[in-house]
Amino acid sequence: MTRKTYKVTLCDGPTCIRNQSREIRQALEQALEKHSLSQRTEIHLSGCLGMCSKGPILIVNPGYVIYGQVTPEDMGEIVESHLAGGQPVARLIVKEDHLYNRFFRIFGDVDFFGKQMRITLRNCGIIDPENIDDYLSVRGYEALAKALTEMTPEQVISEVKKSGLRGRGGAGFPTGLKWDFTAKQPGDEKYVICNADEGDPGAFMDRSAIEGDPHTVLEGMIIGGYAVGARKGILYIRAEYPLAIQRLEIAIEAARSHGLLGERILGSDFSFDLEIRLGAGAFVCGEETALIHSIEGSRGMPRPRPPYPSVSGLFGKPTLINNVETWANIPVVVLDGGAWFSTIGTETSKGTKVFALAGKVQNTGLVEVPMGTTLREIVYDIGGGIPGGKKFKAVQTGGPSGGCLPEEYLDTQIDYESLAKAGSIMGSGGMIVIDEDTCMVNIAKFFIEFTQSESCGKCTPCREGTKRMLEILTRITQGQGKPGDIEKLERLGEMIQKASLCGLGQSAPNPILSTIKNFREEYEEHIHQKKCRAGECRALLKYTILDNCVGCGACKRACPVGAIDGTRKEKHVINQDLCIQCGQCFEVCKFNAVSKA
Amino acid sequence: MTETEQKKMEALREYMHAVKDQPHSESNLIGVLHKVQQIYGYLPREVMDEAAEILEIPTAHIWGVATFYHYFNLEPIGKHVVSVCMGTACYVKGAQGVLDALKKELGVDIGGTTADKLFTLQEARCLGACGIAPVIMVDDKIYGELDTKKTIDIINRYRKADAAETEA
Amino acid sequence: MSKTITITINHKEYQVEPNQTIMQAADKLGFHIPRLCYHPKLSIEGACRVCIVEVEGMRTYVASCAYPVSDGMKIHTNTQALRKARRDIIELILDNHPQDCHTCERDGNCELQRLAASMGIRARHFEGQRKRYEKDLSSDAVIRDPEKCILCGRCVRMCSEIQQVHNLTQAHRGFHTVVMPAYDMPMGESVCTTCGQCINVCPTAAFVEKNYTQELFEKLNDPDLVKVVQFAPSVRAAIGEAFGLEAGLNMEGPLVAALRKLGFDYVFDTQFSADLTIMEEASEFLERVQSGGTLPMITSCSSAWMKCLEQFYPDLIDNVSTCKSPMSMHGAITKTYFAQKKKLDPKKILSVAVMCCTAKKYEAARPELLVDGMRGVDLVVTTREAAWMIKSAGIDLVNIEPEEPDHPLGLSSGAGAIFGTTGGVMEAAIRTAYELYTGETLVDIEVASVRGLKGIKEGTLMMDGKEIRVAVAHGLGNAFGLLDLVRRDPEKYHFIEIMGCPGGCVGGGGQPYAQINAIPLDDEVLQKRAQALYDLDKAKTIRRSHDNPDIQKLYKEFLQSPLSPVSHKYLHTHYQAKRPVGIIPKKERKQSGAAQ
Amino acid sequence: MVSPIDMIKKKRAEAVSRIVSKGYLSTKRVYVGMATCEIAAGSKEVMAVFKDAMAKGLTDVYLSQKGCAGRCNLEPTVEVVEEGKIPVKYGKVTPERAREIVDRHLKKGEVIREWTI
Repeated sequence: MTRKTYKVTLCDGPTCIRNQSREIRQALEQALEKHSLSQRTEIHLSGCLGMCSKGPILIVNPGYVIYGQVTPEDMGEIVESHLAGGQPVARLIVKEDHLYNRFFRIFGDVDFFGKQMRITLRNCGIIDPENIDDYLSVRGYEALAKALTEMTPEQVISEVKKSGLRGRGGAGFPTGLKWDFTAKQPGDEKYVICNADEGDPGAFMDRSAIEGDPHTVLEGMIIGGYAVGARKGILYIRAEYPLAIQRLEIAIEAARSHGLLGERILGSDFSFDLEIRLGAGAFVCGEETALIHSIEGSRGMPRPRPPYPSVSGLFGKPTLINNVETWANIPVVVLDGGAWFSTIGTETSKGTKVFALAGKVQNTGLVEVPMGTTLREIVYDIGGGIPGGKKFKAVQTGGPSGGCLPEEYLDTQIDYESLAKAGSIMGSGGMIVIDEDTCMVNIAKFFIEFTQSESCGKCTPCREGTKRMLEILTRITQGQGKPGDIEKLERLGEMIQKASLCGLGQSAPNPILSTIKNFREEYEEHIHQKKCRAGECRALLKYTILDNCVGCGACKRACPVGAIDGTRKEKHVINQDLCIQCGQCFEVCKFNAVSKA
Repeated sequence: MTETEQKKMEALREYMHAVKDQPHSESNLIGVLHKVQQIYGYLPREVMDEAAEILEIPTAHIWGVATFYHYFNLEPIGKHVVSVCMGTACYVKGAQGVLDALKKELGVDIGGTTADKLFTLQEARCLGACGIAPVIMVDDKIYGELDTKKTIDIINRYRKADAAETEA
Repeated sequence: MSKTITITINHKEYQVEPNQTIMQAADKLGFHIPRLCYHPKLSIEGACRVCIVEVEGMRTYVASCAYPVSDGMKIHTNTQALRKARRDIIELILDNHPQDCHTCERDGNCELQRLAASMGIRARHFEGQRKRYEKDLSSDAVIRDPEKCILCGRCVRMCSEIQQVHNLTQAHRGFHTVVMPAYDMPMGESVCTTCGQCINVCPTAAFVEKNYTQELFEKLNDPDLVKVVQFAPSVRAAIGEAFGLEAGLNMEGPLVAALRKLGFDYVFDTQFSADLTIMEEASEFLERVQSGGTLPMITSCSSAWMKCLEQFYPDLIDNVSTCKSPMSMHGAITKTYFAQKKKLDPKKILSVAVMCCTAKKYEAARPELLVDGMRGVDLVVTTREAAWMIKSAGIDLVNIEPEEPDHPLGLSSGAGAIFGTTGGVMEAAIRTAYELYTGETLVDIEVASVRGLKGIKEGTLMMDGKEIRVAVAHGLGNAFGLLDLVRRDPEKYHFIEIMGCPGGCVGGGGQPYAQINAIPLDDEVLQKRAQALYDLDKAKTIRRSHDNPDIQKLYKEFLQSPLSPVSHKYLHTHYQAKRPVGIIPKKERKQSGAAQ
Repeated sequence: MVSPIDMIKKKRAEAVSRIVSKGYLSTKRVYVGMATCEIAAGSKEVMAVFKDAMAKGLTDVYLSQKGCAGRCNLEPTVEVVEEGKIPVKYGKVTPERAREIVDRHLKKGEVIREWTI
C-alpha cells in the first residue's frame, strides 16, 4: 500500500503538557523515524483544544481522527497502523470525536457553538457533501461495514433500542421499537422510507442536514434496510429542495459506484437500493400514511391507522419510515454503540435535537443541542438574545403543530415530555423567538392559516373546523371579535384535537389553544377593548394627528377614503368613523405628526 | 410547441413507456407530472391525457393528483415566477407587507399571472433563507432583507430588462 | 370458529369475535353508532369522523368504522363529550351546506338531515363562509351539485371501486375540495356512464337524477296527447319502499292503478317488450351460433353498459347484440304498431317510461334510437320520481285497488319479469333459445347458476349435444373483469349478460333511497327485490317469452318474424366508438384502481 | 473472503489518498459554504472569486465547498484552515470581501479580524 502523508496536531495546552505531551512528541518523532516517515509527516503543536479531560490529544489529518489520552507508548502503534498503514487505531480514538470535531472550526465562535453538541450535523459544514471521499475519510460507511461484518439484524435493532433514540419527526415514537415491528413482519418485500418532506414554515433542519452530509442519511437507511430485511429504500423529499435533491443524487450515484448500494453491498449477502421520490407541495405528506399515498402516486391524504405502515405500508407491504434526522443518528448509534448514545440527553429523551432557530433572535440559524438543554440556553446563550433591546415574549416550538411558551417556561428542558407538559411539542425542530412587537393572536392566526391551507380536506374536523377557527381569529384581529369567541375557539380546538383523522388535524389547534392559555389577556384586549398591544393588528390601530402638525396637507391627499380634514397650515384631524387604518397618513407625514396606537 | 419542448416531450414519452411495465408503475405519476411541468411550466391537459393513456391511469385520478399538490400549475404561468416566502421567519419579519406590496404592484392575487404575462405571483412555504428574511424568489434567484420599496425595485428591474429584450 | 374476546362497551362486558371493527361489533350488539362516510361495500375512508368513539387509554377518539376491537378494550359510544364532539362535527358540515332543506330534493330522505336531527342540533355556533359552486346540469341523467356535497367520498369510491368507471375524483384540497370529473368537465361530456350509483350512495342531494316530473305533470294535462306509459320490471319490486313498505313487495297492480290515476291513457308493461327482446336476442344468438357470427354475444339491455362499451371496449362492439333495450323496443312499437292499431298520429303520443334507472334518460335521448325521426320514449322518470309524483298527486299507492296493464303491450311472461335482476335476461334467453334451437321443451326452466349476487356467474347448457357456455356480470366493475377475460380468451363463452348496476336493475340508479337506518344498495334489500321478481315469474302460467300470445300476435300483425327487415328497422340499433374528454381507452383495466 | 470492514477500510485509505492528491496538504484550506441558504445569500459568487484567483495563479490553496454549519444570519461563510493555527471563519462574505481575503489572508497571511465570526 502506498504510504500517505499526514499532518499530526498535538495539543500543547497546559493540561496536555502535564500529561506528557512533550514526551509523546518525542516518541512520535522516533516512531516516524523508524518507519522512514519523518519527511512525509508534518507535526504541529496547537494551543489548548479544549478537550482537557481527554488529553493528551493528538489529531491526524486528513480524516479528523482524534486520539485521546495517548501515552508515549501508543505512538508506535499509531504510526505503524495509521500513518503507515492507513488504519486509525480504534481503541485510542476519542469516542465522542464527532462531538468534538466542531472545535476545529469554531474557534472564536464559542458563544454559538459552545453549548451545542453535534451528532446529526457532525459533518455539516465540515466536509464537502458532493465528495464521497470526504465522507469516507471521516469514518463514513464504517457503521454499515460494522453492521454487515459483525452484527446480525437483531443486534442492530437491539443497539438502536438500547440507544433510546426516538423519532425526530415530532411524535417521538421509540425508533428501535418501530424497527422491531417492521422486522418481525413476515415477507421479503419490505421498504424503508426517509421522510424528507420537511414542511413546517420556518424549519430547514432536514434540508441542511442533507445538503451538508447526504451520505449519513444514506448510510442510516442502508443499515435500516439491513436491520428490517428491506431491499429497497425511498427518499421522499420536497421538490422545493433542488440542491438537496441534487446532492442526494450525487451521493446515491457515488455510493453505488463504491458498492455501498446495489447488489451484495461490500461483498456481503445484503442487497439494497435507494430511489428518490419528489413531493409536490403538500405539508400533510409529512404524515406517514399520506406520504405513502403520495409515493404511490395518489393524492396525499392520510388514512386511519391501524394498520400501521410497519404492518401494511407502501404498496401494502411492511414499511419503516423515519425522518432525516432520525436516520442521520443511526450510523453514530451503530458505530459508537447504543449504550454510549444513551449517555447523552435526559432520562426519557436521548441524544441531541436540531432546531432551526429563527425569529426575533440575534443569531438565527441551525443549532444542535443535547436533550435537556433549556430553552433559555438556546434563546440567550446560543441565540444571543433578542435584538434591538426588545423584550422577550414567547418561544414557539413545533411549528404549526406546536405551542407558544411564555417567559415562565424558559427554563423548560428540551425533551419530549417536558415540552408537552409545558403545552407545546418537540415537533420537527422549528423554534421561533417572539418579542413584544409580535401579537399573539396574530401569530396564532398565522399558524392556523397555514394548517388550514394545508389541510387535505379529508376529515370534517380539520377541513371545516380549522376554517372556522381561522374566521374567528381573523375577526378578532380585525376588531370584530365578540364575547364568546374565545370559548368557541376552545370548544372547536378541543374537538379538532380529539376527533381529527391524522396528526395534522389533531395538532392544528395547538398554537391557538396554547396562546389562549398563556396569553389570554391579549385575546381579551382584542375582543373587548379593541386593542392590540403589539401594534400588529392594523384594524385595531388608532391614527391621530398630533399638535406638531404643520398643515402641509400631505396626509389629506394621501388618505384614500377622505377621512382627513383640515385647512392649509392648520392642524388636520382624522375622522375616526371613516378611517380604514390603512396607514397612508402615517407613511407620508414628514413631521412625525401622525401617531398610531 | 418549440423544438426543445418536442424533444423533451419525446424523452418523457420514452420514460413513461419505460416505467409503465415496472411493478407499481402508477406510483411514477407524480414524477411524470414533475417532468411535464419542467417542460411546459404547467400541466397541459393534452399531456395529462397522454400520460393517462400510456401509464393506464384514469384521467380523473391524474386530475385529482394534479389539483391536490400546490407545486403543480394548472394554467400557463408568466415569464417570471415571483415567490414570496411565507415561512415563519419571513412572516415574523414582515413578509405579509412584501406580499401585499407585490399584490398591489402586480395587480394580481396569489396564483395570478399579470396581464402582460410577465409575472406569476406565488406563495412559498420556506425557501430556506431565514437568515436574510424576508425573502422573495424570482425564478431561481433569491432576494433577501426586503422591504416594500426594495421589492418594487426588483420588479421594476425585471420589467426594464424585459423591455430592453423586447426592443432588441 | 375463532376464540372470542372480551370488550366493554359503555361499562358492560361483551364477548365478541376478534378481527372486526368496533362498529361491526357494536352493530351486532345493538349499538348503532352514528355514521356517514362508511359504506359496507366500499373501502374504509374514516373521513367524516361521525362514528368516533372513545377507547380508554387512547389520546384521541377513534373512528369505529376503521378501528379493530382487541381483547380487554374499553369502549364508550355515548359519553357527553363524544355527543358534543359529534354534534359539533355535524354542525360544521351543516355550516358549509346550503340551508335549503325545505326546497331540497332530498328533504325527508337525507342522511345529513337525519343525523342533524338525531344529534339534537338546536343552534348554530360556527357559521361562516360557505362554498359556492354552480350546479352541473349538462348530463341528461345525473346532476351534480357540489354545494350540497359533504365530501364523504362515497360517490368517488362507488365510481372507482365498484363501478370502476373512474369518472369522479376529489379535486383540489382542504376547504376547496370538490368532487368532479377530470378537468372539471361537465358530467354530460365526461366518461360518466349515467348509471346513477353515485346518487344511490350520496347521503345528500349532491348527486340527483335530472328530474322530469314537472314536465310530465304538464304534459299529462295536455288534452291533445295520448299518454302512454311503460314501467320496468324492477320498479314494481322496489317502489313500495318509497311508501314505507318493506322491501321486496310486488307493487305491480297498485302501480298500474296509480299510473292510470295520474292521467295515463294506456298503462303498458316493459316486461312485454322484455319478451320481445328475448325473441330478437335469442334469435340473433342462434343465428350467430349457426352462421359463425361474432361470439360471444353480449346483451345490450343496460344503457350504462352501452355507454361503457362505446367508451372503453369499442373493440367488442361487434360482440354486442344489436337489439335495442326493452324500453326502446317498447317505445318503437308504441309509436308504430300501437299507433297504427289505434289509428293515432304517433306525433301525438306521449311515450313515458318509469324506470329503475337513470341511464335510461340518457338512452332515450340517443339519436341512434329514433323511430321514423321521433323519439321512441319521450320522457323517462325514475322509480323515485314516479313515487314522488304519485304522492304529490295524492294517490294512495298502499291502499289502492290493484289493476291490470293494458293490451296490446302489457301482457308478459315470467321470463320478462326476471329481466329486472342480474342473470334474468340470460335465464329468459335460455328458455327461448333452447326451444327455438332444439325444438324441444326445456323442462327445468329455473337456471340456478345465473341467479344470485355473485359478481361473475358462469353456467353451461347442452343444446343438441352442443355445449353453450354463458356468463353473467352485474355492476360495471365486475363487467370489466369479465370482458377482460373475453379479450384474452374470446372462445371462453358463447353468451354473456351484462348489467351496469350492482344486482342488475333492482339495484338501479333510480331506485328508492334507503330508508332510515338502512344502507343504500344493501344486499339483503337487493335480494328481496329480486325475489319478488322470481316469485312473479313462478306465479305466472306463461313463463317463456315465445309463449306470450300478445308477442305472437305482434309478430303476426306487424313484425312478421324475429330478425325480419321490419324488426331490424324498429328493434335493432348500432353502436360506435366514442371518446369523451378524460377517457382512457384501456387494454387492461387496473383492478385495484386508484380509489382516492 | 474480505469482510465489509476490511473493504471499507481500504476505501477510506483510497479516499484519503485522493483527497491528499488534490492538494489537501497545501498550507491553506479554504471552505466556502454552499447550502441553499448560503447560495441564497450569495456564496456562489464568493466561490467564483476563489476559483478565479486560483486560475490566475494563487497557489498553495485547497479549495472545497461545505454544507451549512448553521450560522444563517452570518452567511455566506468562508473558512480558512491552516494546520496548527486557529481556523478562521469569515461571515457575511461578499465577492469584494472574498477578493480581499485572497489578497490579504491567503497571499499575505493576514487575518482580517473585523470580518471573523
